[in-house]
Amino acid sequence: MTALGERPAATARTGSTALDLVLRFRALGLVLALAALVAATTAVNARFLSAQSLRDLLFAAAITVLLATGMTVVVLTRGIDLSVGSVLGLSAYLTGSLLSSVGVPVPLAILTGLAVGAACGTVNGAIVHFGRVPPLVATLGTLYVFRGVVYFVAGGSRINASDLPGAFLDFGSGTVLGVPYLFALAVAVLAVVAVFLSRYRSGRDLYALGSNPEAARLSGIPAGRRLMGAYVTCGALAGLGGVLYAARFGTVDASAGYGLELDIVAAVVVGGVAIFGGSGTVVGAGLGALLLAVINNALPVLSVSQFWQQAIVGALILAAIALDRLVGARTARALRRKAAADAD
Amino acid sequence: MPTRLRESALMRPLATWDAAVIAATAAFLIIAAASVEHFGTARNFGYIVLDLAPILLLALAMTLIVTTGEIDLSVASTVGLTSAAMGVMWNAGIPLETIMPAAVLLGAALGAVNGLFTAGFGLPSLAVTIGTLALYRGLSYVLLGDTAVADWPRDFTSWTLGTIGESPIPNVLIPLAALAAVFGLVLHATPVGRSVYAAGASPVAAAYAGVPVRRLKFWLYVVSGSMAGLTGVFWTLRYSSARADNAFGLELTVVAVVLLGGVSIFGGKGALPGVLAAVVLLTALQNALRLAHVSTEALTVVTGSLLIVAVLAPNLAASARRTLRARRRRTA
Amino acid sequence: MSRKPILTLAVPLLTAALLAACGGTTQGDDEDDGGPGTDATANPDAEIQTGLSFAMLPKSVNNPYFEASSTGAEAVATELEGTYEYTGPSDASASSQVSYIDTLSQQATDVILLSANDPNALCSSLDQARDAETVVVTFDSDVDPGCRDLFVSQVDSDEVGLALLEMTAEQIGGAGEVAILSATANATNQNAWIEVIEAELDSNPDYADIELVDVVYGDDEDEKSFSETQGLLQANPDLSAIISPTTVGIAAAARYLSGSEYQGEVALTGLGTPNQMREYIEDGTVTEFALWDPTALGELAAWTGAAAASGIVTGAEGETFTAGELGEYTVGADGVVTLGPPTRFNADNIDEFDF
Amino acid sequence: MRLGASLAAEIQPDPGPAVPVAALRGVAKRFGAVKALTDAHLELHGGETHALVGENGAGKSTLIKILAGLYRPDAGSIEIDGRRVEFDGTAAAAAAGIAVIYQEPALFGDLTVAENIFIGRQPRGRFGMIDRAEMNRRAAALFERLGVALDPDRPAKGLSIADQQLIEIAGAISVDARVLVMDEPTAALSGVEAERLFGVVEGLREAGTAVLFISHRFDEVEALCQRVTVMRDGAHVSTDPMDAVTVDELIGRMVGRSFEAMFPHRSTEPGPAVLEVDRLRRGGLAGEVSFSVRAGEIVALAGLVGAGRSEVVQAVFGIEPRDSGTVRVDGRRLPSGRPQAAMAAGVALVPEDRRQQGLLLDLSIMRNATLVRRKSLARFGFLTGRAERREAAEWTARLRTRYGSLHDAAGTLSGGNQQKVVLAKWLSTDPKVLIVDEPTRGIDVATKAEVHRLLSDLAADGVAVLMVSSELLEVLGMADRVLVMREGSIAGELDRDRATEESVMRLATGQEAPA
Repeated sequence: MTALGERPAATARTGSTALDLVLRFRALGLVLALAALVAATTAVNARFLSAQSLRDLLFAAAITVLLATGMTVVVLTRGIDLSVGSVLGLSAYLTGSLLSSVGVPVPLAILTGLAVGAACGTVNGAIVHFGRVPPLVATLGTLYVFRGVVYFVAGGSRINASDLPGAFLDFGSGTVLGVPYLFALAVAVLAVVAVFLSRYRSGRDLYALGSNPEAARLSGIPAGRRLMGAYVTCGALAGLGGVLYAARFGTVDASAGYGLELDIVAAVVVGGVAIFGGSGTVVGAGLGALLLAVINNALPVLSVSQFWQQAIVGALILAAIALDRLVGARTARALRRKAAADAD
Repeated sequence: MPTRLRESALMRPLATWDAAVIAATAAFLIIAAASVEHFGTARNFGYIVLDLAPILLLALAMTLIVTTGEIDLSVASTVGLTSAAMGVMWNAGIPLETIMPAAVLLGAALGAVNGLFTAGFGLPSLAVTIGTLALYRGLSYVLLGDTAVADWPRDFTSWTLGTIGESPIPNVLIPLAALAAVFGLVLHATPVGRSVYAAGASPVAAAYAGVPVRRLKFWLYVVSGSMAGLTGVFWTLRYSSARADNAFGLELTVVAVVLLGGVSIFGGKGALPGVLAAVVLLTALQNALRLAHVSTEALTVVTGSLLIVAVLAPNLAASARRTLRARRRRTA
Repeated sequence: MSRKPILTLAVPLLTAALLAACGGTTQGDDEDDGGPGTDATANPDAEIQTGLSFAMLPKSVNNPYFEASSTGAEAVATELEGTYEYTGPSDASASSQVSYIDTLSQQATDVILLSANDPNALCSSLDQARDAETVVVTFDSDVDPGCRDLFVSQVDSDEVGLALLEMTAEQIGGAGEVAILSATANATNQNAWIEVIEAELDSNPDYADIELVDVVYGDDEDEKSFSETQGLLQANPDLSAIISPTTVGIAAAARYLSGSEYQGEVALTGLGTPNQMREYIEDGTVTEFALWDPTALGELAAWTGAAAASGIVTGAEGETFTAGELGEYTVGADGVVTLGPPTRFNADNIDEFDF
Repeated sequence: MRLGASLAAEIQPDPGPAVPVAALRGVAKRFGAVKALTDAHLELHGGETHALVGENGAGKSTLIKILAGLYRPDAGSIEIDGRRVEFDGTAAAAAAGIAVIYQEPALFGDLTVAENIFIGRQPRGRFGMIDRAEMNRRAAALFERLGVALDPDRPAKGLSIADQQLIEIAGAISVDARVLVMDEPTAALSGVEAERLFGVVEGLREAGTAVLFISHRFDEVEALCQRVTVMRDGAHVSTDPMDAVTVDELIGRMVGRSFEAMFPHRSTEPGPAVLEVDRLRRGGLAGEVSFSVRAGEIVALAGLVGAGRSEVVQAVFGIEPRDSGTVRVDGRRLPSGRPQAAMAAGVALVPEDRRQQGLLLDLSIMRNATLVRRKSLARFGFLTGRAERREAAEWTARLRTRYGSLHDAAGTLSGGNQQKVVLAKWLSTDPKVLIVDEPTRGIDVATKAEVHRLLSDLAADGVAVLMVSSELLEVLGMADRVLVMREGSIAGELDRDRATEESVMRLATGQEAPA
């Protein structure tokens, strides 16, 4: 019989910090990329860093940050929601027409947008959970269906800024301490979701579901409720995004948010959220969204042909997932080595 | 063993789904021909064939890829990029006879990039091909900007649109049918096809049976890229217009028909005839709705709903069967 | 094993490529057989037929501009006791328009009123439609003159270009840097107008102090136009005016300016609809802009189509016809019928318009 | 057999209260054509450790999953404190005080160690937020109680199996479960780790917990348990106080037939070495391995779970590349990481996990049976289906596989018939070297005997057979030579005469002398 305690008591403290480092490095890398891009652009044209320009940037980022937050919640559970662009369009149009025809107050408009989005999210969640349809297929289908509904409702009409109440447009263009309301709202939502995901049981359940669905079942996590919750959240935030869209642009037609899903998925992937669930943070996704917005705004300033923009986004997605895999493999190896060393 | 037999029939919902799609397509064609004015004409047949050609070309390779459990969302962007590249080459004075094979090879190269990232580096194909979807479309804008190259030789463009002699059979139907036959044979009657199903049903078990799963997937992406390149050639000549936004958004339609045709998004299940029927069904449905003056909105909703129903219906049927069986056992 | 398919694919392709390199079809081999279809002869005394079937095919449905044109065309169709259909794709792509043209020509529509997404991609389908006795009248955005009967131009390119420049010069006092926010880079109309502006800037001494510093493209997408405006102002700090000859672009630019420190500093003019621009005229972001009346454009297109279907015009230069209350029009070179000079909108008159 | 006696604290069998804490009565469960349980009974009393023994496939795991609320029984009842209950999910079972530690730890790699323990029950502080500090403190306290040092704040990704198991155990302890079910918890643990675990289990039992302990190691069962239930073929066989039965009696009841009937006698002279493995190393394998297998010989690779047996055969077959070393078949070197080359050289591998590695469950029996011969059955490159049908029918018949139609999905077959399809698939390639990894795991006794006879016959025909098995009885009954692996290396070789349960276990666990 070997003596108790022969197995070294050394714990994997270092393993933990190593992974923390990687995660932090991930966010840090995004921040660095952002800083480098801003610095380079500013060097070419100093006005890029002017208050006006920064405000423009935040305006542009607000909606992507908001939608990326919702998308993260779904992607964490190994899902995806391709219908966000259509949901945004539907919510923007319905909110806009409610405002222009009935003239409801702004908070009620926001609630309407949230409700429309949540309803769409419920449909997605139900198809995914009860119908057992893979999220990709389900939301690809609802991408068409919801857009069709917008076409149906909107037809060829357009809501113009002049139809909307001034208070609503002020909300869309106003700032507080130089920060647009819209961006402040998006960041507030992001913060709430971030706290929810990291500090609440049901938030951790989402990570668990994405990390190991089978184990989640064994440990009694209510997968159905959580999945529904994730899709409803994502839908509701897309709906809220629709309200912001209407407020910011003033004009809403049936094509609002067309093709937006690609940008959102890109932001989330670039932000380090694993496409197959279980890992990533909304802060990362938010930074990813911000980075894409900065790229969009920097290209014209740098006099780079706008035609490059989409190619750059594509290259970024590829780079982000390849980098994650590389870092992941290295960390896994480090952890294994560590474990092996412990075992000796 | 009668119970066994019954169960075995029940265990193959996809085979029946396959048949259902084919039957639905046939029924739809008959009903539409009888009730929609101008639908059953030879001329409309030609239009339908031309409309379905790009979807079909892309769906052939996509069927194989989805059957292995992967996906290629970049196909439409690959069409756009090859089309844009054709425009650039044409403007550079390169003969069309060189441009056409070069476009297919370019498609193959673009597919190889997908294959490298997915099969080679083991990255999730969904994320990779969303990336190349943006990248390839972006590059086609870089190549051609918003301009169009339109002065394609009439000989070629009119052949693409023409029919065989005086018959109503479109010229393109022959190569389409030949390619469909080749893909059908490869998938259903060759060792490669067996490997495709095995790799999709269980990549691990397939590897244990000596199937070179990663190599297979890599080459399937190359094939998918080549088909997209070929589609780029067709698209350019059919519309006699090389533009960066050619075939924009077509990947969703292609994925939709493949799934509607009964191929499982998880791989390992599906058959080409079902996909072919789905291509015909979707194109003919759109055509008939247009002829019947049904609004565009309805088309969008129909496409989306079909896609969901295609996957939902077998699932619901399966769970209904389960409930039924459980009830039968309880009463027994 | 899976190496084989690629070989079977690549070998013939490479062979074909090598063979072709020795000589093949290159750009310029094809002689253009264009030119308007003016083989028929016109009968200027014929009556305009009634009971014709009209179909309007816009760049995309769900676009208020075309809805307005459709209202005009529909009124004409009703007046002529004909049938009318407004149909088209929801995305503004040439390939989806092709399917709609095919459908319309099968249905033996008498007159197609088309605003094209691509000057060439629609040609073969239009040819087939015209073979089936369908009259093709393009409006707003033309195709190759060889593939349609007539084109109803909203305005004369020169007049638009000149009007835009004139408004700009008035607003900036005849001197300063200007930039153009256009639609897409290959948009036929916009490019023609920009050409006129450039030529005029070079030749007209009145504009000697005005410098065109940049042309950017917002792709007729709201958001893109918005951020392009933003980029323009950042890249050109001394900018005095922006000209946006597109309704989407000018609205987006106005929205950007109205919420920025540049409001009132940088002049904005261009082509826009009164309903979209009313707000910005009121808050002083925009002083004056111009546009034609899209409803009248739709009306004229329908009258032109009816006249062509009745054999009154064929598209030859100099032919004349009466377009109802709009009055008499003459067919110009290349089968173009022009609506008239653009209307200018400012604080004084904007409330008289609703489109 | 008294190997682990020293582990046992003074055991004072407790008669237990009259009403069991938990009981299963007449429970039956079937999956498609497979009857996993036919008539299972079990009574668990507080303050008692109850052993559940039976061969692989006897239905123990299914029974546990029913107790855990994961499966619903088709017939029979579950009772808690004498009251009949129905669990509509794992949460309901957990609420009834049942905690289960599964054979294969199912952790969330992306979450921290502490979260894995407390998932769904994380301690909460202000605003209902998770109090991470408190959670980590509690986890640390649990680990202290278990006598292990694990960082609660590190991600679970990358932990060894033993550490993962400890997390599961910590999770079960943390809820103060009334019933603790442990499905082979020691399979992957070292002697020290196991001993520590037993201390914990003893402590829990003394505190009044009912423990259900499943193990293949009779030393542990004898040392730890007061009562033992034997299951065979999905049904209850017997329940006795531990001291009322001998290990030999238990084995007899488990197997249900004599040793000789299970393991056919065979005497052939082995031929020349066919498979030669020299200094093989690969990732995931701590040591270096060399051995050879001769024609007509059955060599068993024994050892604890995690000793690296499957890793070795995977590297031999080429599923995973090897880092160094050579593999020769008939003297010719096999390239690294190329199963196709191994197959061409006449090597066949019947893998460990039938459902994941051996079969394409959704595809037909025919496709499965002919998959590896897809190229040789093709004519002019095409497969019409006729040759495949003929071949599949022939080989499944030879192995007496029972199925409805060749077109049925392989997943509808019972475990034994599934294994026969896997065997048919590989035997149809006429292999020179047959590697079988856990060839009889999870199949019924009758089929087991058939498989054993088949392997003997193949060896008699001159096939070199390399068998990985965790069932000591199988190893001892079948092998001409036993190679015992420990921690990635071969700890020793025993020929048929010297191989006993004791000698194998001693090599496998690295103990110097019997206690």
